[in-house]
Amino acid sequence: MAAGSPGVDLDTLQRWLRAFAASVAEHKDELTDLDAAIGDADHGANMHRGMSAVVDALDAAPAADPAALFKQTGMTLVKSVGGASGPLYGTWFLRMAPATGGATTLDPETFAKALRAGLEGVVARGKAELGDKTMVDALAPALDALDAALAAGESLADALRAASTAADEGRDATTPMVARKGRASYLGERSAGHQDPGATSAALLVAAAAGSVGGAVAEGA
Amino acid sequence: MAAGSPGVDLDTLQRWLRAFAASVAEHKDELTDLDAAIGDADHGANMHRGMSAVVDALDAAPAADPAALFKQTGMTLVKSVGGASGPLYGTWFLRMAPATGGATTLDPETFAKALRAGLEGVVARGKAELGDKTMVDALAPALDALDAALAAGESLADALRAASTAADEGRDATTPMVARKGRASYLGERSAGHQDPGATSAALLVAAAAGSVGGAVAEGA
Amino acid sequence: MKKLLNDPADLVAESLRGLDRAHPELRVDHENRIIYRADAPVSGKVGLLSGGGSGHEPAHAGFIGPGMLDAVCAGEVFTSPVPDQMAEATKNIDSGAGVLHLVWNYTGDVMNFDMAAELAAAETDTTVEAVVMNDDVAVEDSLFTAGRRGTGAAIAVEKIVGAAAEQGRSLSELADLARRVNDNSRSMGMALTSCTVPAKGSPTFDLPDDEIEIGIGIHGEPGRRRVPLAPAHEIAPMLVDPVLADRDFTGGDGVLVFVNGTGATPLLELYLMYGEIAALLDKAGVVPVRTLVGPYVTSLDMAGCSVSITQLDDELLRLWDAPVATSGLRWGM
Amino acid sequence: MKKLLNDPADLVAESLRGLDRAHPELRVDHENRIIYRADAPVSGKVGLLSGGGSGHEPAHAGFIGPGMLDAVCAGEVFTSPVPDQMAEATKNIDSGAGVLHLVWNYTGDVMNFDMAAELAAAETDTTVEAVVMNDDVAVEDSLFTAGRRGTGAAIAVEKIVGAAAEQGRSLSELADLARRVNDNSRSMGMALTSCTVPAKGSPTFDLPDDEIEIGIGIHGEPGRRRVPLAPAHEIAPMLVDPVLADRDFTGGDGVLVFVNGTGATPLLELYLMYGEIAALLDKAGVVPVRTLVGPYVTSLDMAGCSVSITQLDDELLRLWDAPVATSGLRWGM
Ligand SMILES: Nc1ncnc2c1ncn2[C@@H]1O[C@H](COP(=O)(O)OP(=O)(O)O)[C@@H](O)[C@H]1O
Ligand SMILES: Nc1ncnc2c1ncn2[C@@H]1O[C@H](COP(=O)(O)OP(=O)(O)O)[C@@H](O)[C@H]1O
Ligand SMILES: [Mg+2]
Ligand SMILES: [Mg+2]
Ligand SMILES: [Mg+2]
Ligand SMILES: [Mg+2]
Repeated sequence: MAAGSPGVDLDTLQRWLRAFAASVAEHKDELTDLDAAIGDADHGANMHRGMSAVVDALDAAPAADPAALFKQTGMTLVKSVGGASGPLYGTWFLRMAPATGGATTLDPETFAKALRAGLEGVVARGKAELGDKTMVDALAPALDALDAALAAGESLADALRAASTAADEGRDATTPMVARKGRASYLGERSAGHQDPGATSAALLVAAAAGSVGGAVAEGA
Repeated sequence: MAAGSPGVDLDTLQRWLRAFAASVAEHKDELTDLDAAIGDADHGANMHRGMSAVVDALDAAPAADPAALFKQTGMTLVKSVGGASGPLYGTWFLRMAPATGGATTLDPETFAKALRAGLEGVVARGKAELGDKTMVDALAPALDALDAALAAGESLADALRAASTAADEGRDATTPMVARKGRASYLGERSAGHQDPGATSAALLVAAAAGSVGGAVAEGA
Repeated sequence: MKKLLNDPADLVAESLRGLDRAHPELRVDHENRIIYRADAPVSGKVGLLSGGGSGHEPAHAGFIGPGMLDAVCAGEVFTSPVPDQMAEATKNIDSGAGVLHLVWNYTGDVMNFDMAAELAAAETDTTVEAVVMNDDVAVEDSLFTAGRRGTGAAIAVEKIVGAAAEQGRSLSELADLARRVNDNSRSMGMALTSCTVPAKGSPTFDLPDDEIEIGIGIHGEPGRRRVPLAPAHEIAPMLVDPVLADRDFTGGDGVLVFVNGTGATPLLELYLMYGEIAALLDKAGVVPVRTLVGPYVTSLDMAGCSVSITQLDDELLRLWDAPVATSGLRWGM
Repeated sequence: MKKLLNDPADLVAESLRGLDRAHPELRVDHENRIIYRADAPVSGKVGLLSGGGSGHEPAHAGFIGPGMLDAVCAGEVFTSPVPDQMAEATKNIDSGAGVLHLVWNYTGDVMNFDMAAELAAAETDTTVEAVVMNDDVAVEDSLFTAGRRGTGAAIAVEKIVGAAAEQGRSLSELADLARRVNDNSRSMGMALTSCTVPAKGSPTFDLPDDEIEIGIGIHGEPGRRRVPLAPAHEIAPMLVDPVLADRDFTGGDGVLVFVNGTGATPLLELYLMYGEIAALLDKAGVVPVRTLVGPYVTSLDMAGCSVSITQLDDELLRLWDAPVATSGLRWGM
């Protein structure tokens, strides 16, 4: 596929959020079970509550543009989730909003820039570094792969697929890690050997992007 | 064996109490399990605590005569058991004491009379009637059999064996009964189908008498 | 069995040791397992004695103090204390005004308190009255049995009579008051799980994951019936309906509602149950004017709850509200 | 899963409904899940706000009232509440003297309270200070992690700061005092069993019948290590030793010892544990002058306990003893 893929429109972004919500619903018990092993057994319920609220908000009041959509999503997550994942995923979307620069359709670079702003927000809020066994370990490699693919001239669809692969690898890489942030850090060495729940949900988020944004862009291409 | 067996002396009575204590220790878990089904799961512990205290008291200060022995045993049980079985078994022995008439060796009729006084004490204290699914259902038939055998001219040893058989039958007969006294009565119809723990310990008491008192008397004959 | 203890045979004695250290406002006679108000006997006041098997904490020692009990005798786990303890305690809390025995209706407790009263009468000149508390409507044919059990209503009786005793009322007045509060009260309980008696080391009864016991006793005695596990809004009427069917609670000056946790029930769930119960009372025209929600009469580690309702009037309300300073109930001082 | 509830998703909301009815001295904003002192904001007084996930009852709402907190935000079970709740509560308890956020140190709680303070700063002119409580010595390498957890010490902080707030002290004085009490406190916990989070429906962790978790958190987070089931006199040093190793408690005017039950632990056992703990403190030359034994910071239906020790001085002792009227802690009024 050639460079210069068409942009990501509001509809596609909404499909992404709905796809993520569906994926979270499907993997709810898995996320909770992962959290039970090294946390407090609520990550599935937290993400499900949050993304259900996001979908409800979408149904109730469709956003005017991507910035509004991201802001509404971020605020909904902050308001409805709580715990560690609420402020973090909330901040992710809240920071994406201004990074769209008010565009109604996001070209691939703008979309990637917005995602990068989201990640920076997550890091600013949670202070996690790579290797701390958190969602950052899935998100950061994903965005690196995305940027690299786009820089190499790949289509957004392909770049998102690469990002999703990288997120999955980053998620898998959390298993041997000793947690240094979040609730799992209390376990010290005992946290090793368990996959991080937040990295798992983050990989679902990137996969949903590859599936819906990537898919839509590909179709549209 | 002929009538007119020799009497029951202090030593033999002490052996009876020690034999009962040993039997209770052996059947402790069984008594507790029976109590768990229709009560509060403590009859084994209660009887074991009480009879251990009785044996300790025997070791510490041997009684001067049967009356003193029974009084000491009754008081020890009242002091150390609690629950329903403490006052009942305690009263049993406390009432046996005066019925010995101060004799140092109890002839079979006096022994039987003392046991009967014990039973009357249990009934006065607990108000249970035959068929209420209590220890009375083992004790009353046992004493009836004892009296009948003695009246028929049997030896005390034989009469106690008959009493023990009757106690066992009385104990078994409690199984289908609906409890009307004690903790099991709260269960109403649900108490049927379970053997009464107090009738079970009472049958052990009579069996211990047949074994030690009966045995000693038979040897002496 | 997983419990915080050493030898189960020493559990009660060792627990009393900790209780003694934790509560300087109490005095513990370890040999006799009696727990006293440190300032007992209180001059001019009728002494109030209760007690029972251990395993119901904070009952019974948690209700000793100004405005409530003067002493408590602790038995082995789920086993009534013995007459010697009760007689000794009776003697030591008698300031000359007499002693009221507040007896939870169980065969063992009643017989042991009876013998204690006989002992006290024979050995001292203390005047003793006894009131037996029997509020549990789960026991239906109470006439030809050991009668109804004493359960949650005891808290109301002990609190209200305790307040009246501080006013200097006479022994017979207090006994009448105790009977009145008891008559005004009804209770019903249920269990989600069995308790484990430490000396036995395994659960008293097996309760499948999808069944609950309705009409459970406070010693893990099995209840009247087993029913399938149900949501809270279906369990609430199983407790409230028999209570309301047994006595009319619509009159007077409202009721005290006491939702008791049996030990392992989170307070989060107990409050939810209270919400369900209050809604049922609303429908029935019964007006809760005072509420107590929490684990006050426990059955070791049993999960479940009970509801006790006490009809109040102006006097009972004032006595309930009067100051009390115990580790289990405290207000106004 | 056997619990007294309807749909697990409604548990917190329905429990708050019952709490509201049971406690007329509180005011509940059901939409925002905020529980207030009925008379908040109290004129001239700094407002004290805490909160956290549900499932720790009586924490947190059980500590609202004169002499303690002004409001609490309730989250989902074991999930921090959200910034909107906290900002709303902050606004409503500010009488002009400012609001102190007493935050239990968990990543979620800290981030949500941070965002709430940002919101409050943006939307109102309320002055907010936050103190993070982190007393749990089970977390060893706290420097490069989320740090030590906030556990039992919060009760001491909230009680003592609550008393000082009633005296009209300023926001910054109260924040300093909160930090001082927190610095003076250390805790360590253990679990015999896992809790069951209702939304999950099965135990958070599997703990074999012959093992216990040492250094457990209050949300069922697994502890630092598993050890074989042991008698109480061996468990007590596993809790006390790390606490005493982390801070010298022999000075000052003695200590407050708080033995907390995690939910399903009978009080009978907790008192026994306190006896074991007090004996260890005696040996170490640490003098308990105040004691609190009971289920105050629970983890749903988890069986286990924790010990928290707070160094007292004359001032802290007086503030601890000052009147308090909450459903969880009450004396002097
Ligand atoms: N400081 C942090 N930075 C980034 N991610 C974090 C941080 N702390 C926790 N997380 C992520 O949050 C996840 C847990 O989320 P969740 O279970 O919903 O919240 P809580 O830990 O409050 O129960 C972890 O698996 C981890 O990926
Ligand atoms: N009123 C009574 N009369 C005679 N025996 C009784 C009476 N009540 C109870 N019992 C006996 O006591 C036994 C229970 O004893 P135990 O378990 O030690 O006491 P508790 O019921 O107080 O726990 C019952 O099995 C029954 O045989
Ligand atoms: Mg979690
Ligand atoms: Mg029994
Ligand atoms: Mg018993
Ligand atoms: Mg959580």
